[in-house]
Amino acid sequence: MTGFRRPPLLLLVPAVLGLAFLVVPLAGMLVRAPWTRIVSDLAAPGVWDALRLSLICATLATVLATVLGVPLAWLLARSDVPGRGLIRALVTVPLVLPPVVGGVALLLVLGRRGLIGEHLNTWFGISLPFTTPAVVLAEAFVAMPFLVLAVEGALRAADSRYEDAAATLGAGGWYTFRRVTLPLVAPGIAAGAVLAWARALGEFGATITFAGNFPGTTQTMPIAVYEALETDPDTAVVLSLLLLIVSIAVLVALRDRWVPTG
Amino acid sequence: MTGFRRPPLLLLVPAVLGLAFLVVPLAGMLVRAPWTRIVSDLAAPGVWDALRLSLICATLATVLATVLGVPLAWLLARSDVPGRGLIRALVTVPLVLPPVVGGVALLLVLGRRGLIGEHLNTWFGISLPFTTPAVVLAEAFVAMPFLVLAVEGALRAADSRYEDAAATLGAGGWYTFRRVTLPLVAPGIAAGAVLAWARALGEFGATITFAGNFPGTTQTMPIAVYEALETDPDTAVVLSLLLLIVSIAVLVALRDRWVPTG
Amino acid sequence: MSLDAHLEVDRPGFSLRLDLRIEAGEVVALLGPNGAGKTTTLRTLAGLQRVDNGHITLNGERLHDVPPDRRPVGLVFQDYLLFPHLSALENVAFGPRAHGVPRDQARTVARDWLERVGLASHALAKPRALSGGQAQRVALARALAVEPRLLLLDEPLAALDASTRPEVRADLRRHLSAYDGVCVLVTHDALDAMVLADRIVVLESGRVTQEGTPSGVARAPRTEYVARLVGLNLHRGKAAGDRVTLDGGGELTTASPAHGPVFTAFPPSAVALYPHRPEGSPRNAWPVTVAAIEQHGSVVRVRLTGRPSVLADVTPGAVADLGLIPGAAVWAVVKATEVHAYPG
Amino acid sequence: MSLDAHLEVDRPGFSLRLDLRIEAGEVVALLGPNGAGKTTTLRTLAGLQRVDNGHITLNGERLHDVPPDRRPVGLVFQDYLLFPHLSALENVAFGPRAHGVPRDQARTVARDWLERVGLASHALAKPRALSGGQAQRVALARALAVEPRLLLLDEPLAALDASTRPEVRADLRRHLSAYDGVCVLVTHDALDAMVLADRIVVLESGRVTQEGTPSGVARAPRTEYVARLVGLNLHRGKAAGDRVTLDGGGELTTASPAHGPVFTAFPPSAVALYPHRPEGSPRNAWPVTVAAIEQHGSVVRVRLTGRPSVLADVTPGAVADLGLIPGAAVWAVVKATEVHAYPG
Amino acid sequence: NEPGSSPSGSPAAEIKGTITVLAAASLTETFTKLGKEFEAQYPGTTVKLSFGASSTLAQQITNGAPAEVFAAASPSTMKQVTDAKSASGEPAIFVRNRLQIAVPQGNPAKITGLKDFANADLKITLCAKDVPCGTAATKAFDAAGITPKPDTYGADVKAVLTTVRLGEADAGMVYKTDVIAAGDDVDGLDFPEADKAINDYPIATLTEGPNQEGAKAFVEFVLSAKGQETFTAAGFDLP
Ligand SMILES: Nc1ncnc2c1ncn2[C@@H]1O[C@H](COP(=O)(O)OP(=O)(O)OP(=O)(O)O)[C@@H](O)[C@H]1O
Ligand SMILES: Nc1ncnc2c1ncn2[C@@H]1O[C@H](COP(=O)(O)OP(=O)(O)OP(=O)(O)O)[C@@H](O)[C@H]1O
Ligand code: MOO
Ligand SMILES: [Mg+2]
Ligand SMILES: [Mg+2]
Repeated sequence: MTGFRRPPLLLLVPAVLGLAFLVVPLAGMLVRAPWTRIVSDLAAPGVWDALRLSLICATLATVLATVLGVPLAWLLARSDVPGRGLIRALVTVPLVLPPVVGGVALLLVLGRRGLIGEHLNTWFGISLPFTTPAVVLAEAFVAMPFLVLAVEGALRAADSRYEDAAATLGAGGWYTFRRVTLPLVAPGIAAGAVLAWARALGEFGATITFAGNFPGTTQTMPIAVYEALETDPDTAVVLSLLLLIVSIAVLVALRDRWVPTG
Repeated sequence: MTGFRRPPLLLLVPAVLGLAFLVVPLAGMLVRAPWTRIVSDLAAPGVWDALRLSLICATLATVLATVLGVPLAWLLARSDVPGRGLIRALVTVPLVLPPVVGGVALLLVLGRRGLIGEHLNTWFGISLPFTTPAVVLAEAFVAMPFLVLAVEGALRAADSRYEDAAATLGAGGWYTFRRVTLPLVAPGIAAGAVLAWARALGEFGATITFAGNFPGTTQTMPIAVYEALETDPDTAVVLSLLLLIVSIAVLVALRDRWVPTG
Repeated sequence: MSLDAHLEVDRPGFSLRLDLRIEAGEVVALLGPNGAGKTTTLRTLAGLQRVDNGHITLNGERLHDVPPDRRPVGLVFQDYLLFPHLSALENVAFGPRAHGVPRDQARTVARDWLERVGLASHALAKPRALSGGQAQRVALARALAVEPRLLLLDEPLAALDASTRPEVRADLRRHLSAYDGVCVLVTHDALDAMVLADRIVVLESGRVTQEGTPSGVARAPRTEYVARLVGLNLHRGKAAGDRVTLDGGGELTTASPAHGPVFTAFPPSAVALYPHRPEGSPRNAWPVTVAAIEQHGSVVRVRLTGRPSVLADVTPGAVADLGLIPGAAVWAVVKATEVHAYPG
Repeated sequence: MSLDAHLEVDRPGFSLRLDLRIEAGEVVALLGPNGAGKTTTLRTLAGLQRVDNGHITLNGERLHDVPPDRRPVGLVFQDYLLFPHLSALENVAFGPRAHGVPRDQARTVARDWLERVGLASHALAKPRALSGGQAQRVALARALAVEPRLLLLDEPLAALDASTRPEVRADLRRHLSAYDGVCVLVTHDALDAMVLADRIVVLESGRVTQEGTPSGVARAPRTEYVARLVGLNLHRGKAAGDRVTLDGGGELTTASPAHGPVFTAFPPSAVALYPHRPEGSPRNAWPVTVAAIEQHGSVVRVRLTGRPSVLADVTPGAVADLGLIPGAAVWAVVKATEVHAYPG
Repeated sequence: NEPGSSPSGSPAAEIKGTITVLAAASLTETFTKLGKEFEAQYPGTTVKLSFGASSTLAQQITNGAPAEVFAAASPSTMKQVTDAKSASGEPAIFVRNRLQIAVPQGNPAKITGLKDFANADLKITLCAKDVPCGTAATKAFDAAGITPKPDTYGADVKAVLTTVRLGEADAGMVYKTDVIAAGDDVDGLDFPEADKAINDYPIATLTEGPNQEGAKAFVEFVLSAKGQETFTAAGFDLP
């Protein structure tokens, strides 16, 4: 809006390099993709089921991560609970854990013989592993830290005195959070949700370990890609490109919603 | 600082649930860990090499991702380059791409027969794949989007009028960026860097594909975990716990630096 | 309804010690130089700043351990702090909404208040699209819309332009005189304080240095700051009958004999300037040097150094006749009847 | 050095059309009601706001397509915009540093400026730990420290307290009279404008409505806004000799005969009030009703409606004697010699 | 298939330097042992072992990984390498792996044979159809005329094993070597149709590797009697 200013070269050069670094490998895939076989690869059974399941589960996982993660971020940024430094570090656990191990950990807790899963099973007859909800849980587990840390960063960068102003107008904690804090950090939450959604969409290790791999109920695109890789790497590239293009299309379409103009 | 206010229950409950969701699986691992064998497992050859390599490579990857990613985030948040929506979506590519496929894409570009790697090889005799620098590149490729999106969110939440003020004081784009923008969004950058570091530390698929699995030069902890998983799952759990504890320790120790107080 | 507060706040390099007792319906103006602790006082009363020691009681009810959102308080912030994502209307409606008023009703209330501050036409503008003065008026409307029992105004008129200001001031005055709560008003403007307040509390470096009715304070300032604020020459001294020996050097004769430590005060307009020592009735005459000259509308204010140093208001004609330029030596003359002396 | 600017800015609901020609060393005060476009003008001159049409030339050099950081401009923002992460000293040193001055030297310059605005002791404080007035003074020092050729001040004294304000104003005045660049000063305060400016430009709703020397503008206001600002009663009418038929109803006799459209102006102090129609010399006498009463220091300002409506300044004694309360009917009387008429 | 070009008993003089071996993850223990023995037999050599999923390793090789030897867990992954002309000789089958039914310790679901895999009430896990152990399992079920009702397909044999180890599945189809490696946590049940579903492990030297002499010597060593002894001890069948 203020116009006139050109991006300084010292920023432009690394920015373009960074973008190239992220995008050129994609270009490499496009160049080497087996274009002649694309149609037959995409017509293979299960591809579209896997894509649909991926999109649905990633979206549900993002919703779950947002509902639990934004309050957690708020707790880290705004309250003075003791041991915040440790809590923040613990939040990063699922990031550092190799995803397969994360899946094992989830099984240890929520599996048939897991700490909690055992009771879920005997009391309610609920068995989570190898079900679609397990896919959502596994993806949310892996994706939530991204959301929490991104939102916490945005909360810290925002001016907390608006919350003071809300308090003097009689707004309690929850009302202030909903009407003031949340809209103020909306760009940060949007960024965090995109991170979480994208990460959930690409999740493989935790999902296959905790939720398994069954076409139609738990086989997501990355799992289908992995399977294809085993026999025919070219098909794996085609499936990956499909996943990419769909996710890019979704993100571009959402743009106007998740990037508040202003 | 303003004291008095208690976190509202509507925030506290989901925050605690969220934290439990992230932390309880870790507890599950701790409960089931083979405590009696820990000492011998940790004394196995290569464990500490892998840990050191992991820490070094993740740190270098974070530095690379920060150097390239912060300018890219700035470009997305502050400039009006055409097609920003598309660029932002493209940045998420490495998130969505199953990591193994990401590794394949890197090989297609930087491999000895890759689009760029071919020339690197014939002109300079440089071959990147299966070297320690390849580990750094693979980790940076996967981790950078986290940093870019987190920093972009923080930039959008920050008040851009301070940059106006800097301009009227004669500060050019770069000086303004360095002295005003950067410090203002420091919490966001810190959060992004932590995300990137943790993600790089846990990276497996892209690394093993692009950099291979050579003890001492490219075998990071997640790869060592993978190998252990093949022969002895309990050792894998021990190694994962080691990785976790070290990373939590690092994050807690850094706390005072990456979370500006006040 | 009445406020009884004892506040102690300690910060590195600053400490606040303040006792405030305000009756229902009374408006107290808090005056003081920059950094005196005025904003700190308001934030403390609103519960946004912890009190290190002390208490706040409103109408017998302990307020100091009540969280800010439960205090029946309205606060206009010095820098407005309008919610940037809400329109002017939604900003004003925020308080009523937070108190549970249904949306439509809250909007009606808000529209009403915007009307009163003359901004009905900007109801849908976001704060970024408001000018400074417009923003301040919205902030005022926002605080008033919750009908607080303790109203705290931090320089509520500072950004208003000269044409709106009298109207908004008159409006605020009308509102405040109908208001049966307690009001604390921070201002730098003597006129605002005179027009709006029933009582003035002067705060300097975190301590009360003077307190009283507007006219009392204006007539008998007890500190340099207050004297400047109300435009009087103020000197402290020791009286022996009608002679006052000034602490800063010099002597003055007054028409109100006293004994012991006193303040003397007289307006700049009471100071006459002569090129030589004048003969005649005025009992106070002493040599001074012109330090600075400022045109104030139709009068010229001359800053004079001497024993004592004083301000004098003269006509532009006198400036030309006397050749008043910085450095010029003249005589200052004040009639004893103009010098007001009161116990110090 | 001189500024020549033609600015056109269009926004929904607001448009600015402004021609500014300012000589080197001249200080122009931009006055106007809230939302008139004063801040917009300064932002445009600084390059922070795009001009939809027009040009800006400083000393013959085209400025309008130069990015803001290359313009030799200093701007004090209405809400200060001090960098929150830098201390007061670093804020002031920021400009010199950005211009390539070595760190130590920049700090010396900054310390010097902080000294001048009386904040040397707060050099290491962060903006959050500064009071409103302290922040404004730091912002002033920050803008001055780059020694700009075009100095833009957006209400630079608004948050200053009554005791610092005259000093900072005098300091600013000294600085500005030694300053050989171009200065545009936005203010709401008539006194600031009178003291500091060589010329006044009045902006209302994005258009210039009056322009002239401070005394010229003060003596002969041409709009309601200016009249209120300088405290005059202003009416527009048609003159036929010494009789002026007012556009808003009523008639006035003036001592300065004219013909055709005129403005008439007289100060509130020239209005006398009587319980009944007085006999005697004053030629202007008409019935009015008391609308509002305000105590201003030692005088009482009475707002009267009638044909014409006027303001009158009277003594508190008169208020009691006449029983002036809102709604009371009295007669307003003005001597013809007090009524100044000038072509409108 | 021409390992004899360097005489097996010849002096170690020509066999030296580093030999990089890319091997399927399921060969981790056996190849680690063989590497040490090879180094002992040919002083001056260093065997650099790199383990990963066969498909990952194949990707690395076709993209120019500087390695001398590739030992894959399935002919199809080896085929990716030979199709890309990255193998310098014909691949040789050096071991075979036989399927076993894996059940959690103590066999809580009382699995007896292949027919239990058709019981929809049990939690059953198999390898994905296209990975080696999945292909083999399909063959076995076809031979037995049984249609299995799995609840999940593991991405590889390790995923299947993990599921069984943790008791999440009542039975899974894995390799005998995996059951042995898993120790006490998992019990293995043999079944007759396993004979019809043997999986071959091919090994080949690679064109990219600079140490062709060393590569050939290592492949020969793997195929030697001493090498084969190591494999049988780990539960592999010989070709
Ligand atoms: N957050 C803070 N941390 C530390 N010191 C502070 C803080 N806020 C204000 N101060 C200091 O406390 C003192 C009182 O500040 P306060 O804002 O109450 O002054 P004020 O009377 O409102 O002044 P002004 O008229 O300029 O607004 C000042 O010296 C100021 O520098
Ligand atoms: N960013 C913006 N977008 C749209 N409209 C704006 C924006 N900023 C200001 N305006 C509008 O433009 C007009 C001029 O605003 P400006 O800030 O220039 O007024 P001003 O003369 O400085 O007033 P004040 O004395 O209150 O500061 C106002 O009507 C305001 O509502
Ligand atoms: O190459 Mo594997 O890991 O036995 O499928
Ligand atoms: Mg203040
Ligand atoms: Mg303005």
